[in-house]
Amino acid sequence: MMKHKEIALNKLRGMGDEVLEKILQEEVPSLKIPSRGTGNIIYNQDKRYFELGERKGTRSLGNVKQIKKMAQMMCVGNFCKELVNIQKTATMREMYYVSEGWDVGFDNQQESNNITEDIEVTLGVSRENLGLLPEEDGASVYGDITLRDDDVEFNAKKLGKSGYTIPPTIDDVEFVDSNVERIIAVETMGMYHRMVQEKAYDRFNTLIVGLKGQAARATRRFIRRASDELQVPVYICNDGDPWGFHIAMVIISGSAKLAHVNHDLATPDAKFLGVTASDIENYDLPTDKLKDIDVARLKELAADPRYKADFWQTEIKKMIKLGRKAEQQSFSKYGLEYIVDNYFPNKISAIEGKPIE
Amino acid sequence: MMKHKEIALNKLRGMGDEVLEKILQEEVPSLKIPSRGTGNIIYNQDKRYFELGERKGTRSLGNVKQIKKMAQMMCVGNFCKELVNIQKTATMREMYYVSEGWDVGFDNQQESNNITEDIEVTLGVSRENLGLLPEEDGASVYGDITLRDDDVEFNAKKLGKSGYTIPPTIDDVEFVDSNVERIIAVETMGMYHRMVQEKAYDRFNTLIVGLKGQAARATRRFIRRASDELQVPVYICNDGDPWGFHIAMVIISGSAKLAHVNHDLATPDAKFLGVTASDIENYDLPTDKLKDIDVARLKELAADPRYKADFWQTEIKKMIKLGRKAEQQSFSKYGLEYIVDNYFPNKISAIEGKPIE
Amino acid sequence: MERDTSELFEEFKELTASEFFRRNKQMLGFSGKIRSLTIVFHELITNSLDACEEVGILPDITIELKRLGKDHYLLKHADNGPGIPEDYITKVYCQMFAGSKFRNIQSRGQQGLGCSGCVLLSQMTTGQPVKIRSRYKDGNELKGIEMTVKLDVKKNTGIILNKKEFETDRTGSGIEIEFKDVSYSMSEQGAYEYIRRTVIGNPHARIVFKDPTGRKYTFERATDKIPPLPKEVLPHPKGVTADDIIYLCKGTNKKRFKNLLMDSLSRVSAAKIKEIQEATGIDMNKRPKSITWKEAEAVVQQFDKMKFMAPPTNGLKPIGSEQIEKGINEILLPEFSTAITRKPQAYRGGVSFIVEAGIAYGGNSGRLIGSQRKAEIMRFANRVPLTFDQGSCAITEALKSIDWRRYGVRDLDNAPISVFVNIISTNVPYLSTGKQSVAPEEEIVREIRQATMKIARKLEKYIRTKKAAKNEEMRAKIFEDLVPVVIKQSALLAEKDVPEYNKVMDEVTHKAKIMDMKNRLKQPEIKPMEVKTEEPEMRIKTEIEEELSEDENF
Amino acid sequence: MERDTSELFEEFKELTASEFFRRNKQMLGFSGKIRSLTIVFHELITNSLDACEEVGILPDITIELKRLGKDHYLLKHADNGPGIPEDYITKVYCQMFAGSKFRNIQSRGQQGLGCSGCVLLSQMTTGQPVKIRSRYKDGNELKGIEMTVKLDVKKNTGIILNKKEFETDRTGSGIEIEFKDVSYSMSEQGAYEYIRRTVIGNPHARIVFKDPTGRKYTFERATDKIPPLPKEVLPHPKGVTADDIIYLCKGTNKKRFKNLLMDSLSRVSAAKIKEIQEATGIDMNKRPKSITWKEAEAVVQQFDKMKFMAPPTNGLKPIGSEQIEKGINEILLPEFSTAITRKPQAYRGGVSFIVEAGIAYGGNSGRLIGSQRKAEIMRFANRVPLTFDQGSCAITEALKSIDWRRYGVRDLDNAPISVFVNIISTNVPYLSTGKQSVAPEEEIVREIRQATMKIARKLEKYIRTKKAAKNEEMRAKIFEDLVPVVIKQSALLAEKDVPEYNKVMDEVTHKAKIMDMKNRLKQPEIKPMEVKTEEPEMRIKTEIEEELSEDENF
Repeated sequence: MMKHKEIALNKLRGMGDEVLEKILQEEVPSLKIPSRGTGNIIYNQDKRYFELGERKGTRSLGNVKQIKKMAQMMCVGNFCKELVNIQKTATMREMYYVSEGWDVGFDNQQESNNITEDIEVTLGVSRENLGLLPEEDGASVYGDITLRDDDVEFNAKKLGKSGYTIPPTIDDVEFVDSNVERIIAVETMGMYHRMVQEKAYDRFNTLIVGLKGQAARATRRFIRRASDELQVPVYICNDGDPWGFHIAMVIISGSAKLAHVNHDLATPDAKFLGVTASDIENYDLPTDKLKDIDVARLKELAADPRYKADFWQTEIKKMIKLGRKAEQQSFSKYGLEYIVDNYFPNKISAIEGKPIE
Repeated sequence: MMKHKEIALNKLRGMGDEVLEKILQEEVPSLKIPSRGTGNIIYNQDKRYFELGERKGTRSLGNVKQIKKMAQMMCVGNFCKELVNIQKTATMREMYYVSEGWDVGFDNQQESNNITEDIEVTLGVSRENLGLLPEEDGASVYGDITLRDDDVEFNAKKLGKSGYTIPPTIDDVEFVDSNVERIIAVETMGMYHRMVQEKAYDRFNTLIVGLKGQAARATRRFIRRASDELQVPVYICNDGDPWGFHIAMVIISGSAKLAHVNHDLATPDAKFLGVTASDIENYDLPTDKLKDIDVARLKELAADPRYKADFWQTEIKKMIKLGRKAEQQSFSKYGLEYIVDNYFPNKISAIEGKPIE
Repeated sequence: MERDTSELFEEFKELTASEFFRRNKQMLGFSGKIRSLTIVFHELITNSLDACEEVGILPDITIELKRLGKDHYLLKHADNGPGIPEDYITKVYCQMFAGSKFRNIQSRGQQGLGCSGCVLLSQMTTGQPVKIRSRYKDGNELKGIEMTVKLDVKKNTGIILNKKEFETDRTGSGIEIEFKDVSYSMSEQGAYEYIRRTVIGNPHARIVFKDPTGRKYTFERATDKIPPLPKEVLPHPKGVTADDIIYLCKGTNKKRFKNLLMDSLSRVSAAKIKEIQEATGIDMNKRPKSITWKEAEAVVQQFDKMKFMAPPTNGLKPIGSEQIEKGINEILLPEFSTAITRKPQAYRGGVSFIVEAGIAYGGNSGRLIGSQRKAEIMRFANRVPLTFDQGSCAITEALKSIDWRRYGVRDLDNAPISVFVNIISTNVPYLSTGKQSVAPEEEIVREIRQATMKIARKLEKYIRTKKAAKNEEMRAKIFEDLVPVVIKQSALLAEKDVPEYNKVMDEVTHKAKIMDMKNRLKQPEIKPMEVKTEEPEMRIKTEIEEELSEDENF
Repeated sequence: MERDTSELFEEFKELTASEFFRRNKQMLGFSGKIRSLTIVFHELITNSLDACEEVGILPDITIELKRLGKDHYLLKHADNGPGIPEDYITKVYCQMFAGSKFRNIQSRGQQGLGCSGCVLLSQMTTGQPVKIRSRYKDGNELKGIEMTVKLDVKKNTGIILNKKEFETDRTGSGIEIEFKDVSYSMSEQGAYEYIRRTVIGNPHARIVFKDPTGRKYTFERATDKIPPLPKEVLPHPKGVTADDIIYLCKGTNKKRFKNLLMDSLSRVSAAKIKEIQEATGIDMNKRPKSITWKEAEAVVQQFDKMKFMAPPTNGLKPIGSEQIEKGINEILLPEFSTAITRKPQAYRGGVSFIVEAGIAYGGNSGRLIGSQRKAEIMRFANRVPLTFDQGSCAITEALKSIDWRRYGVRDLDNAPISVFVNIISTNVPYLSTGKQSVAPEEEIVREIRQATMKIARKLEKYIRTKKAAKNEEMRAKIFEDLVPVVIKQSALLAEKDVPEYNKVMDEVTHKAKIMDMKNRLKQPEIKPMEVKTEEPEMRIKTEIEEELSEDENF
């Protein structure tokens, strides 16, 4: 058994012990749970990502609104303890059904998700280490990297046009070998296939990551590990709108919601390549008008500590002033190959200070 | 160049010719387009899937509502002609942006999708053969099958826990070798990972297909080719509700919407394994109440020619009577392994008439 | 085409009041079949109640409605009031604009049109005369007289067709009167509901009503307390106009203006007269007949500037909160009820009024519509139910302006609530002829709001306590279910034995508190009112009717 | 506490009509300051219009309203009608229930309360007498008389304070009358809007109005056609009650019942009399006075069973669709207008009526609220604007029941539309005393619907044609843009040259059709009505007022 799984077991036992102790002293037991409220999510300037602060909430046996959650936490704890013991995993949905047999069930899936998160922050152990996995697969990866999962070894350039799909259990996968010089992540699978078709993996000697929108936990963990273990720069290219910006930023500096696990998920050295407001101007891209909700979101981003760098402040202001947004694929206006032939080489060369092809 | 691509080029040229001829005769030109309306979608009892009937609509240069679509068809035709000529593909989204430079653009993506479909049915050529591909990847596949895409050869049991992802260009992939005895497709990735974790691929000597909800065109094409080329039975296991039924049925007998390509996509020999209303009763599964919309949908299905078999009629009626539905993963009530240990062996053995493990 | 002027005026006519109202019966409230009949009930019942009250008798009213044909009814009404002296019978029943109620006194009827209007309607729709029976004290003697009369429309007087005396040992009056083009309805606007509300607003009255199906309802009185006799109240100076003063001056025998003012108005003292004389320079000893409009106006303007004691209120006799609660409880059997009688207030500076309000919640409160109980507003003015025109009424306006959610009633319209409001005044400001709604005078609306909000707070407290008790019980249940789970699961997690936890359980469930709240919610026992309903026996209908005709009241 | 019966009746009183209405002025429509003044305008204007019509004079009415203080006005009104003979002046202005309009004739006023009611209100609020000037033909002579009169409330008669004759060369009457507690408003319920609508409904009238700021509005007549004199219409047998027959019998000099019926009712021929006699067995030669209620009822029941010709309608004189359109066009300057005068119909079996309707769209139609034009409904009965109580009116009900979307009006309330409806009848079934709304009789509502829908179809056609023309233009533009694209792209696809395609282009764009439609949309020229508005010059106010007083009408 891996060491972090042993730690998890000990912490689970401790949670039960804490309640029993109080009962023996004829006191009403309660648990302290680090607050996940916005007030306790703090941006760490040095680490460049969000983490949880010191604030804690109490869940007391004597509170009518809290006791049910307390009972649920104990039940989930016992379920996880069993999973870790037998070295299996389950989806949240499976646990939801398993909970049918418990003394206290869940009203809905969201409730069980919340309780799981409560346990993660209380024990300081991630759900993956408790054997609970999300359903969703991660991104597609294409390019020269050799991986090993259990006994199987394979290279992500030799798996067909769709490449390698990052599994939820990415932490169990070993990075065996790679010679790429960089990693480029793109928001849409359309762009991913375009890059594969234009052989960008060879021309730029890069891994291509197709994010499929907001990056899953597994994708963020993969990018972080790739950045750490391959020691190459990571570039992210998304749609030129507040949502594209933020998909990149969650990869770079983590989300507020997962402040308790950002230390494993964030890749603070990753770089946003585009589409920027400057790109819209410089490349005269086809655009859509910013909707009210886009403008409101941009203003939110401008006030977010993750965006305090000059680059972001300038680009956000410029986009609001332009009043327009553009998609990644809008470069097709100049022909299908334009983005690979021109845009990527231009932008990456400028950052790296040398031609990349 | 492959032969079906040459046919496509000739048909595109013919469409232009037809218009020019009429102009030269000083007549108002029009095109005949096979109707895709419900009245022209006919269930073929022998073939066991939907196909288009004989009814055609006219698109005339003299009709104010039709001329714009006619102009768009001509522009899309020229774009596809170019794609086929240079042997590339593009996404619908890319074409949408490329159309910026055309004399007549699209108001939205849906409009360009419709026009593409008009061309498909008018020329009798599928969009894939015209170089236009959907963005979405297909299902995940895990199990012993060796494939070749371009020069790369690989086995879908050796690609990591997430398996092989079916690309939109599946028709360009060669099925090299396989020794599986069956194919099992499941609706959710949760169930897919459960089966991988429980080593169902070895225990049942099967390919596992994770559909991710409604099956993409590429997935349906893959299942059809696998059924034809590997000559093994295909089983589909989905949620026990009208939507799960229909995900299976679209794989089996095709959708009405794609009646013009069902001859390549439908797998009429595939079998629906469950979850059935009988399963809900026999396994005493945790259920949700049928919503009004579920009941309405079930009644629609009962009247659909694809569901006219006794099996379907009985199960639909039983479900309405029960008033309940159940998810695939609800077997977890009996423990995580129950579905692989009990349900699949029971059901498949019953169909095949022999133990499968 | 031009015609001569004198020719035009050949057709000039003068009408009597009866002729006028014959052409304009809607001005008497007679429009629509249901409304017409309800107005008839209203006129007859209020007359009886007023008459009994004036002589201090507990009212005992009998009404029978017989169906003679489609939209054709015979109504028999009788009371135990003082009766009407022979000479006045035709005036009361056959002369419009004649009556005894033109004084400034709290009374139900007021216009001198009630009885004669009913007779006019009867005559217009059936052509039949009406039969009147009056038993009254003539000196020390009791006299009974029965008359058959018609109304001479052209002359606005009565015609006696038949007259006979009879012996009697009590007083009272009664009428037998036929109508066509009217109809009996159980709706909120119908005659039955009118009687039911009358009983709620007049718990001292006993009413026996036999409906057209032969079913007999007996509403026994809820109290034997005879309501005090209302007194005439002199108008308050703040409430009179210059025209009123001129009108008083013309009708008086007084020799001096100052005596007229002091005797005809309330709160005008000799000191005030002096103040007026000094301020206006008008000679207060002048003969009233010589007072000019300018002088009258000057006096009224001076009134406006001066301070007077509030108008006298001893003339106003409210029902009283205790009696209201009794009336409400016995008819509606509510889960909770409360009532209030407020102190007198004045509107338009000089007309005093009293607002009374009651709320009934649960039980049979509200109106049953389909299977749901909806809120009902029971409006009264001087104890008389107001049935029509509720939209524009001060009572409706005041109640609608209240934010009922603040009193625990989420949606007033759909709550099982009856709200009772009665306005007592010598001069209720009715909005229209039919006297079916009260003008939304600012002071009246405010007072109704205040009164209702005051009792609504009690309702709120009741609803809140009831809810809190229910919540506490639910809360305890949750702990009883979940405490064992937490402890069992904790033990499993810690891999230890389950400890004893009774003490902690006791602490978290608060059992004592729940017992205490339940005690506080108990309501006093209510004795349901005796509404005797007698179904007609299954004999042929004429028999039943005959039996009733023998009732000695007719 | 018991009181003696006779004591109670010591207070018994008989009131005159004036006394009664003095206590109940709201029954005359006098409630609220704005409404009171509008009712005064209504009474005076309708009297003038009726009087002029009866003698075939084109009405010329002058009204001046002067502000004397807060809520205090002097109103001067004068017309060019036939005037009132000296003997009738106090009857018209000071006696309630007296009047010349009790015949069954289409007229604006009807109750004998109009002028005397105004005088009563004036006297009650100001104590002032009123000044009347009447110029009338006495035989062949023209006579002028000026009187200052008061109303004796206790006696319901007039008191002449002052009287003088003067010479005159024309006829007419005028009044100077003061009011307090009233107020002038520009709102939809106010006096100005009342005049504006009167002019639309009476395009033959000329009205000059000087408002309290000194601004003078002159509404010139839109037509010189004198409206025909309405005739008295005898009641139709289907519309009479037994009571009506008894009333007729009492008031007649006829010797025989059959003559009474034939002469007092319309459509009753000798043959019909025979039929009645045979069916009822009543001797038709009986003296009318001897007819009993039973017999009258039998006759009415027989009427119901018989067939009669529809009621005569020559007595009804509608405005006429052409005149209505004129009135609407000149006041509202609409983009489109249309009107209809329907054939006579009868309601309740025997009362004939005519519905007229008009629609104006665009221009100044509708009411300007903020910067948006909202729909307005202009209700009229016998050409008189109905201002209050619109909610319950047959006209409102009928118009609201129409699905306006079917006529191209997506949201009636927010469309720039004025809908005009006038109901003409000898007997408009008003809902209430104030005569401000018409009872929703089934036949009337249906007829208003039919009339309005008929003209709404014309509106729909206009809106549709307008929209179609716009669409055709847009259509042509589309072809001009896209035909070249299709042909160019086809050539590229076929890898051939682009051919000549002018002929095909001509065929698909339909240019001729567009020109034709544009021609059809043209409206006839409208000459805007001359509403002369003269602002007061900037001199001191009293000067302006003095100047006006010299106006010879006063």
